[in-house]
This record gives sequence, structure tokens and C-alpha cells, in this order.
Amino acid sequence: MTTALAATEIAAKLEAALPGSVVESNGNTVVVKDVQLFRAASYLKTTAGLDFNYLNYLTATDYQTHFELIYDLISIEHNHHIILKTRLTDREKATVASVVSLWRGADFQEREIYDLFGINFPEHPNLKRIFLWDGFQGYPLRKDFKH
Amino acid sequence: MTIGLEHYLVLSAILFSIGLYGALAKHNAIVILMSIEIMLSAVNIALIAFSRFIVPAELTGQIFALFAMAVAAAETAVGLAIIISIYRNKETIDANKIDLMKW
Amino acid sequence: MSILGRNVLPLTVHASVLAPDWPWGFWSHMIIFVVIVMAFVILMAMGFIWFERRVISRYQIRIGPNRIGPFGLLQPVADVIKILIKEDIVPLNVDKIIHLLAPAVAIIPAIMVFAVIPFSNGASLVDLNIGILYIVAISSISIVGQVMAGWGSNNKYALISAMRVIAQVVSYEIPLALSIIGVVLFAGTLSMNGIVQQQSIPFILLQPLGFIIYFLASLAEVNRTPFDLLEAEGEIVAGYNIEYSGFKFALFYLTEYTEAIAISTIITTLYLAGWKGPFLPPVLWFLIKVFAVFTLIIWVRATLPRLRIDQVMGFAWKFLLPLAFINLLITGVQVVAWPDLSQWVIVAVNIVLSAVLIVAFSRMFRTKGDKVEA
Amino acid sequence: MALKTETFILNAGPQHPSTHGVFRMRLTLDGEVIQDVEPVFGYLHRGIEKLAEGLTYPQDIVFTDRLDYLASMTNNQAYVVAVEKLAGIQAPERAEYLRVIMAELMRISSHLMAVGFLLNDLGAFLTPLLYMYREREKILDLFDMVCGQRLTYNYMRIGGVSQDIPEEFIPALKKYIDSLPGFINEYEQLLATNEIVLIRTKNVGILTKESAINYSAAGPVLRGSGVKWDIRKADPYSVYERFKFEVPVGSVGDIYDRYRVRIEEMHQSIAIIRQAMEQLPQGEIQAKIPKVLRPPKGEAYGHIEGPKGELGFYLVSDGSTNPYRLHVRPPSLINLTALKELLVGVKIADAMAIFGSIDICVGEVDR
Amino acid sequence: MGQVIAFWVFAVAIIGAALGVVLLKNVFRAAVLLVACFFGVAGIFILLSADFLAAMQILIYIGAISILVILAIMLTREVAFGSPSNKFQIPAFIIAALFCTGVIWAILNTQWQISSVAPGATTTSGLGVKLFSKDGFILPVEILPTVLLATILGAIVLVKDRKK
Amino acid sequence: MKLKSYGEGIAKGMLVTMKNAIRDPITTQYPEKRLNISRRSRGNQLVWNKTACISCSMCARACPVNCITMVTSRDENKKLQMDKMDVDTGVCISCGLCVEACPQKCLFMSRDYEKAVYSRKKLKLTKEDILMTDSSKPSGYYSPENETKLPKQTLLIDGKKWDK
Repeated sequence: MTTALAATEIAAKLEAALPGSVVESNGNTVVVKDVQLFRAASYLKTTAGLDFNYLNYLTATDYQTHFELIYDLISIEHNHHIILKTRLTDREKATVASVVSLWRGADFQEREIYDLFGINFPEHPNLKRIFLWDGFQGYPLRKDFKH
Repeated sequence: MTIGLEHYLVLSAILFSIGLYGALAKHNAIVILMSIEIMLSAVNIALIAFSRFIVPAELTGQIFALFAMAVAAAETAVGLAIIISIYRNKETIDANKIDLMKW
Repeated sequence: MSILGRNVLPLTVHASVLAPDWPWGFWSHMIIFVVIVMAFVILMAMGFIWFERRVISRYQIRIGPNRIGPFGLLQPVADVIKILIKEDIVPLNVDKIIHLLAPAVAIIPAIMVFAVIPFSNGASLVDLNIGILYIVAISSISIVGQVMAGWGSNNKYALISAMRVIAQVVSYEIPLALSIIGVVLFAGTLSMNGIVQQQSIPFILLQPLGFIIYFLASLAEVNRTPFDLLEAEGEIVAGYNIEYSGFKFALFYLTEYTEAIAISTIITTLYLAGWKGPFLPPVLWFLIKVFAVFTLIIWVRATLPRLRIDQVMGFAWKFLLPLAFINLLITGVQVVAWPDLSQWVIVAVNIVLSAVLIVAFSRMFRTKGDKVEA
Repeated sequence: MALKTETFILNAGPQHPSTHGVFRMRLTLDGEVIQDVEPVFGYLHRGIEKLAEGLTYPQDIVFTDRLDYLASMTNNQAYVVAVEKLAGIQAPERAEYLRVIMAELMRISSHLMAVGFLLNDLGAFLTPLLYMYREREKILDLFDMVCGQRLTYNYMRIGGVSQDIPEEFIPALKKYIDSLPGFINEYEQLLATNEIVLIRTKNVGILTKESAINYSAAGPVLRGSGVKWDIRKADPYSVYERFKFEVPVGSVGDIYDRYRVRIEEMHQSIAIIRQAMEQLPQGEIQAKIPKVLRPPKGEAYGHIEGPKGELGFYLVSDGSTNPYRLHVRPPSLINLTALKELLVGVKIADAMAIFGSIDICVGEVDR
Repeated sequence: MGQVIAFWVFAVAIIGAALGVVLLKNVFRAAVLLVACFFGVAGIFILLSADFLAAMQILIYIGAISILVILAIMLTREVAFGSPSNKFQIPAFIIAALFCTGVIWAILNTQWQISSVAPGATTTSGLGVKLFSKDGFILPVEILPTVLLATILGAIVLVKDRKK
Repeated sequence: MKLKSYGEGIAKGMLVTMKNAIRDPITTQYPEKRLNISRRSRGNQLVWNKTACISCSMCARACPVNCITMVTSRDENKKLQMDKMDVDTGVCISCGLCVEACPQKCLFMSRDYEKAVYSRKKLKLTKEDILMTDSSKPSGYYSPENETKLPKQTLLIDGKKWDK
């Protein structure tokens, strides 16, 4: 059974390594600040005992007030997982660091989020629209998208 | 009208001249090679015509033509290898631009 | 039909002696029999298309075409009609003359091969004394047509196919010709009919290795599975004929089958004692053997996947070519050193030698350790 | 011959015999060797994630059928698992067993297709594919018997399944399960020792263990690279703890290993179906759920081991009848991420085989 | 009569094709015409009762040489470059024309000792005897493979990629 | 795994294809021979039992693609009555949710499957078209009483019984 690690412990570790990065934590979810996301992610990936080497999925939700990005991290050898979240409040210039350099599996998923939500990943090697054509107006999965 | 030795020889001469013109007047190394092949064919025609009309029992002309063909095949292989090698190094097969040794 | 009789056309290159009993002598014979052979070849090709589709569908647990005519026999006719009324498309920016000439250049040599095939004793259009050499020479022209098609289609897939066809066919021509020389050494003649007459036992027994090499090389030569790289559907879609439609495509399709029939007939003639056989008339024997060889080809096609281009080339140069040389050497020694030895001794020796050589070469072909390369 | 040649761009697809649907690969070629790959998607994008936001939870099941249309049952299952997790519903035992039987049959069917198409891409002229189709048809017959459709089953419901199996189902299933191993062995004989298949697949398209994990590969692609990771074992859902089965893994991570893993998984699925048939309890097939389902506010991620890898649904509920957000974790799309690494430097022929060995379904890639 | 017609047909075809080879701008078409030219030459060989050589002509010149030339054209992709003439066009033409006239003059003004012996019906065995008998051409036959081997090796060395 | 490279694998494979060649083909010659389709078959048409219907519009609401258009009104007895019930079978995805939603079990999937028409307009069915008559074939989908009446499905696994 994939064990969900207690978010509070992870949050404490994160807070110790990167002070001020954790916004909140409950259940199996740790919410980190968007500017600290990449450092938090690489900390979770490289720290011994955590070893979150498998990015299960990556997606976003539009909560109207903010975007929430969800990273489901799994460690194959320890068989545990944690959900890392970050919130972006700036709807017009939503930008967050790309994690492609940590988990290359994020490549298409970040492009998908860019395509459908309009969230920018500046370090992404090939950030283009993935499903919709170039020149498509708007970002369909945003709640304010009008067809 | 019967076709005699002269007919074949004249044909051979014309073909050879065409090949000669091509070999002298062309830029493209591959076309030059093709012209040389035409010249060799012309020579073969002459050889076989001589063989047929002058020593029909001996077949020496045909044997010469056979050797000529074998050498022509070898020549083409090396020629094309050179052309491709030059193309790789100089990105051109323009015979007039391949002038490294011309001073 | 006199083509099935004996020696209707004792025509050599020196076409001076001709059956003069028809008006216009030589030419009337020539034209009539050329038409007969061409009609026969095209009919055979259509029959073989139907035959292949039916047989391969049996291998694939299907039924195959069976709606048009009895047993679907008219299916190829319907296909031809359909294909002829299709729009004839010439793509933009192609080299039009090359594009239009390519199918003709491909099919004419394929049909020309049949001029020297003896359908019965002496019943060939011409019994050239250089028969088998003529076949090897003529069949090498066909690829010019395919290359022209590949070039003249202004299409990248077609161009890749043209490059493949050059590499593949030029490579496989060498083991092909070398394996034929073994047969010629035993037969002592280049004439196709002469070769058949020399086969008191089929040469497949005397030349088992040569047969295997010839079979594989000719499969590659006419681009059938597992060497059908130039029209590898999964990779380059349709290969050189991707931009062809209508009648031009039909010609290419016909070429493909004509060549397949040609190699079946050549194998029959060279290795399976051609028209020879007890009880039945020679023509029937010939056709039965041709169909048997063709069924073998279909069976191979139904089973095997395709090789990769470098593996195909490696197979020709590293496997077939050395074996063909060794086969030639063995045959030469046998013919020169023991010309009077019983054929059955040679049969036994050759079969054993072939098995040993194939196993040994498979070992060498298979490379060190677990790493596989071609 | 290593010649200096110009590279050129070849568009393989969107209509190409080997791209398994409308999918395009922009290949930059140097002769036959691939220098660069850019997959281009979206030709089948239907916006299912957006559509789902406008429909109620039970209605969305219909759209999951249309994701991976070669494995609709598992899509159904993944979705209902996610919704049940979100709403806190427990399906009855019989329903869980039926789901397992259907999902494993679906896995066999999908793997049959994957292997068949792989061999077709290797150039075997349709024969293995048609043999696989024959076996798949028998499975489709069974599905047809249960739910009345052959492709878009729409069988599972939130809290159960739509209908109980008819009485002739179990005997037919038993007959099929008994005959299947013989057929699979026959296909093994047809191809597993075939020299051409071996030289075409062994040591071609190697995805190492590390890159497989890094690329978030899942399913047979991940297991072919030697990672023993199967959601049925790692995070058991439904009633999978009760069955004995192995998780086959490869060693090298080449095309051949992925092919072997699929063949072995079919045998394991047969074992699971056998056990499930024996243990199948009587009883209800549908839990009591409210007529209009309004899951509590929150989010849930339900995942299962689909034939092509981990198939998950991430759902956010705002307490209304419609999901606020539905996200699919599409194994086909994520497995494709590794495509570039696998294809650069190989020949076109191998590229098609590697692509076939990843086994994507464009319906799921584009959604 | 048939031979006369055949000769003229072949002769015109060969000359036309050869002119095409040297005059056409499109290199690929030139190569295809080269094939036609070689085919015509093979026909001429048959008229000269050299059937074995005709087959060899087709096999070697069409089956190997022309195909290699076409391959080289495809590989070098110089079709756009085409086949222009260089600045020696006129001198080359004059030289070729002078050569042609001279040779034809010489041909027409020589008394050829035409033998009246009819050529053998088959040349293959005759060629074989000539080539391989003791007082025949066995030495050149043995030298030739050496030349061919050297050629193959030379071609491979030339084309091999030196970077590796 | 050890590699065997003498062609045994190929030989084995060819034996397998031969074995399959003598098996029965699995093809059914469709228009002449028809299989019994599934008893729960969901064809692309609906069958509507008018007498049992209470015009509650549950089916229209359950449809995920909105292919059922329903207009109801109250008659003088304040009873709902159906004014219009259009089913656009061109849009219908045969999911069967409408049948499941029906509280009166008065809507069925049809077992018909040859429903091609020449124009898109004809795909739109009105309530008269889907009315249950003697000739309509309601399926056993979600309707056990219908299911038991229908003939059993022919299965491929049972061999070619239908061919005899």
C-alpha cells in the first residue's frame, strides 16, 4: 500500500531546509510558496529517506481566486507519496518554475497546463501549445473561458 | 544497303566525340564521369566491330572489350568515391572549383 | 497454342533461320508470340494476385476475396477496372517526364524476362544461348524504373525508398549471380532449356546451398517480405509508388507480381527441373512447380516481419556473399575433380555441406555474447 | 557510408500506417537516421476535461469510454474509483469482483492489440495482428454479452456496475480462459524465437531504469525497464489483495522486454480472472447512492493500473452535482515523453517499432 | 534488311541519348538518358554478334554503373546546380568536332581487310576458351581481380568517414 | 535469454502459420449469415412505450449529449403529457443512461443496427418513429424481462456453429 506521508512532518523538514516556504500542510498535502516551489521540489527529490524520484502527475485547478498546481510525488523504492501544491494568485501573469530538469516526465504535462490554463513555465525547454493550435485565443480550462 | 565496318566505326567516332565534348565542357563532375563512360562505350563498339569484321573467329576484340568493361566499372566506383569524398569536404561537385592543386 | 508445343521458335540471335511458312516470315511469328507471351504474363499476374490474396487470407484465418465471380476469381479484373477509372494524379513540381516514364521502364524488363523461360521442352519465345545471363541482365533494369519513380515523385518517402532500392538490389545481385553460376557449372550451358534438359535430378538436390541463396537473394531482388523495405508500409508508407495512382500505379503493381512470377519460374527452371516430370504434360508440370514456389513465397510473407535496412545489407554482404563464394568453390571442385562421380554422392555431400555451412555461418553471423547486430 | 548529407524533415503522420491514429511525428532525418523528433498532438483533442465540468458525475462515465477506446472498461473503473473515493462510497463485493474480471479481460485485450500492432509495425504482414484480433473478438463477445456494446462499454457505475452478468457469462468466460493460454503460447512460438523479431527488437529502444522513472513512465514501459511498480501491488485498490499474481519485469528495457512484459501480464491476468471466478460472491451489484450525487467539497485522486500504465482521475468537488475539475492522468501521453530520448539516433524502421512498443492510444493522448 | 533497320534505330537512339547526356541541364534526366544510351550500345553489340558482351553491357553498365551514378546524384543533391557548361564550351566543341572529322576521314580512307568468315553462333564458350586457356588471356584475367580488389579497397578508403 | 540463430525460430513460426491455415476461418459472411447479437445490445435507436410513460423527462436530463429533446405540457387533468420527443440518433452515443434513468421502465434500447440513412435530417427521430410497435425490437439492456425472451448470443468461442 502506498503510504501517504504525514504532511506535517514533511512540512517541518521543508521549513527547516527552506525557511518560510511552507504555506500550510494537512493530510498528505503540503502547500508551498510558488517562488520556493522548485527548491522545495528538488529538496524532496534529493533528500535521503524521502527520494521522491517519480512525479506521478502534475495538474492545475482554477479556483477563480487563484490557480492551484498539484504535484503528486512518489518514491518508488519507499513506496510512499506526498502531494505538493502551490498557489498562484496572479491570473494574468501566472508563472511558476518548471520542474522538467528534476522530472523530465513533467515535460508534456507542463505544456498541457500552459496550453489549457495559461500558466507559464519559463525554464521549460519547449513551451508551446500542445493540444490546441498556435494562435488559439484563451485558455479553455480557466473558469472564465468563454467559448 | 548493308551495314559494314565503317558504319560502326563512324558511330563509334561520333559517340566518342560527344563524350569528349561532355568531358571537356562540363562543370558537374558527375556529368564528366558520365561522359567518360560514353567514351568508353564508344571504344567498346569499335573494338567489337573490329573483332566482328576483321577477325571473327578470334574474338580478341571482344575480350578487350570485356576487360574495358571491367576496368570501366572499377573506374566508376573510384570516380564516384572521389566525387563523394570531394563533395563531403568541399560541398560542391563543380569541377572548376576543385582547384586545390592548381597554382 | 503452339507455344506449348515443341520448338515452335528455334530463334537464336542470328535470326536468319526462321519458320518461313507464315506470311512475312520472322516478323509475324515474333509479333504473334510476343503478344501471346505478354497476354499470358498479364493473365498469370492477375491470377497470382488472386491466388496470393486467397492463400494469404487462409494463413490469416480469413476467407479472402470471394464475392466477384466464382471463388472471387474476377476480383483482379474488378480491381483493374476500378484502378483504371481512378483519377490520374501528377503531383506538383515533379519531373514530369521521369514520373510518367518510370512505370514503363519498370514493367518492360519484368515482362522481357519471360522471353527465355521454357514453358515446355523448347517452348520459349527465344532459346537464347545466354539465357540465364540475359535474365540476370534484363532484370537489373527494372530498378531503374523504381529509382525513377522514387526520384520523379517529389516526395520524401519515395526518395528514401529509391535510396533503399539502390542499396538493396545492387547488393543482392551479387550473391544472386554467384549462386546461378553453380547451376551453370553443373549444367554446362547458359541456355534455360539446356539447363532443364541437363537436370536428370533437380538441381535443388545438387545445389541445396545455391538454392537457398538464390531464393533469399531473389526475394530481396523483387522486394518481398522479409526484404520488402522499399515499400515498407509501416515506415515509408508505400515507398516509391506513393504518388502514383490509376493506370501508372496498376503498372507498378503488375511489375511487382510479374517479377514475383518471374523468380518463381526461374527457380522452377534452374532448381526444380522446369517442365520435367512424369505422367502429366510438361506445361502442367511447369505451372504446378511455379505455383508451389509462389506458395512458398506467400507463406514466407504471411509469417515473417521485415528486416531493417542495415540488417538487410549485412545479411547480403556478411552471410549470403561468403556462402555464395564457398558454394561456387565447392561446385567448381566437384565439377572439375570428379566429373564422373555418381550424382547421388554429390547430392549427399552437398546437403551435408550446406547444413554445416549454414550452421557455421549463423554462428558467425550471430555476434559475441548477447549483443545482436546484423 | 557516413556521408555529409543535408538533414531533412519528414512528417510521419497525422495519417501514417504506424502512428496508430491521428498523431504526427516531425522527424528530422539524416538519411535514414533520426536526428530530432517532435511529437505533435491534438488532432483528436475533444476537451473531455472541460466537457466533464458541465456534466454530472454519472454522465462523465460515458466520456471516460472515449479516452482509451481500446480499454474502456479500465477507464470506467478508474473514474468510478476516483468518484467513490471522493464521495466515500463503498461498492458491494460482487461488483468489485465483476470490475476486476472486466478490467483484467480488458487488459488482455489491450495487450493483445499492443503486441499485434507492434508486430505489424515490425513488418509482419497483418498475420499476427489478425491472430490477436481473433482472441480480442472473443473478449468483445463477452463484453457485448454483459453490457451490450463492443467498444464503449459504459458498464461501471458509481458504487457498482450497471447490470449483473447474465447466467451464460461465467461458462463462456471459463471456456475462453481455458483456451487462451494455448493461443498465447502459439503466438509465442510464432514470434518469440523468430530471429528477425529478435534482431529487430533486442537492444533496440533501450529505456534505462533511471530514465524510465525520471520520465514518469508507467505500466509495461516502466516494468519493461526493470522497475517493479504495479498499482495493483503497490497501492491495491478494489479486491486485488485477495489474488495471487506476479508482476513481470524486464531487465534491459528494450522493445523485446516491453513485449515480454505484456505477454507475461496476459498470463497473470488469466490467473487473476481464474481466482476471481472462483471467489465471485453472490449479492448486490450496486451500493445505495443518492439519486443525485453531490460529493462533499474536497478533492480526490483515484488510480488503477490500466493496461497502458497508471490511469488516474483527479477530481475536485465544490459540493455540486458536477465535478469542479476533472483531470486525467493519461499514461499514453506521459509514456510518450520518453519518445524523444528513445528515437534520436535510430533508423526510421526502429522508430516505428519503438513507437509501437510504447503502445499509445491517441484518444487518451489528446483527450 | 532487319539488321539495317535495327542498326539505324540503335545508332540514332545512342547518338540522341548521348547528346542528351552532355547537353541536358537536369542531371537526373541525363543519367536516365545514359541508361538509354547504354541500352542502345547493348543492341549494337547484338548486331555485332557479341551476345555475351551485350548481356554484360546491360549487367555492368546499366545494372551497376548507371545505378551508382544515380545514387551519387541523389547523395550529392546537386540537381539544383544542374549541369552547366564551363567557359571551354566552344573550344571543347571545336576540339570534339575536329577529332570527329579527323577520325571519320581516317575511317573512310582506310582499306579495311574485312574477313569473310561468318562469326560463330555463340561467343560465350569461345570467350571462355580464349580467356582461360594456357595460350589465351589467363594473365590479364588474373590481373583483373587484383585491380578490382584494389579499386574496392580504394573506394572504401576514399569514402570512409575519417572522423571516427 | 539465449539467442538461437539457425532459423529454427523462423521455421517454428512458419509451422504456426501453417497450422492456422488449416483452421476454420473466423470470418462471417455478413449479409448472408447473421450472428445472434447480444441480448443486451444497445443499437442506435430507442424504443418508447407510450402507455407506460409519465412524461417525467428523466431520460432527457440523463442524456450526456442532449440528444433527447422533450416538450411536455399539462392537460386538463393536470396530467403531464408528451408534446414532443425528438431523438437525434446522429448525436446519440448509445450509452444507455436514458434507459437506466427511466423510472417507469418504458424506454428501451433497440436491437436494430442497420440504420444508415441518406441524409442527416432523417437521423432525427420523432416520438412516432420510436414508438413501440410489434415490429420494434426492444433490447434486454436494463430490462431483464425482455432479456429472457431473446435468443442467446452466438459466441466466437463456441466455434463456427452458425456456419453449419
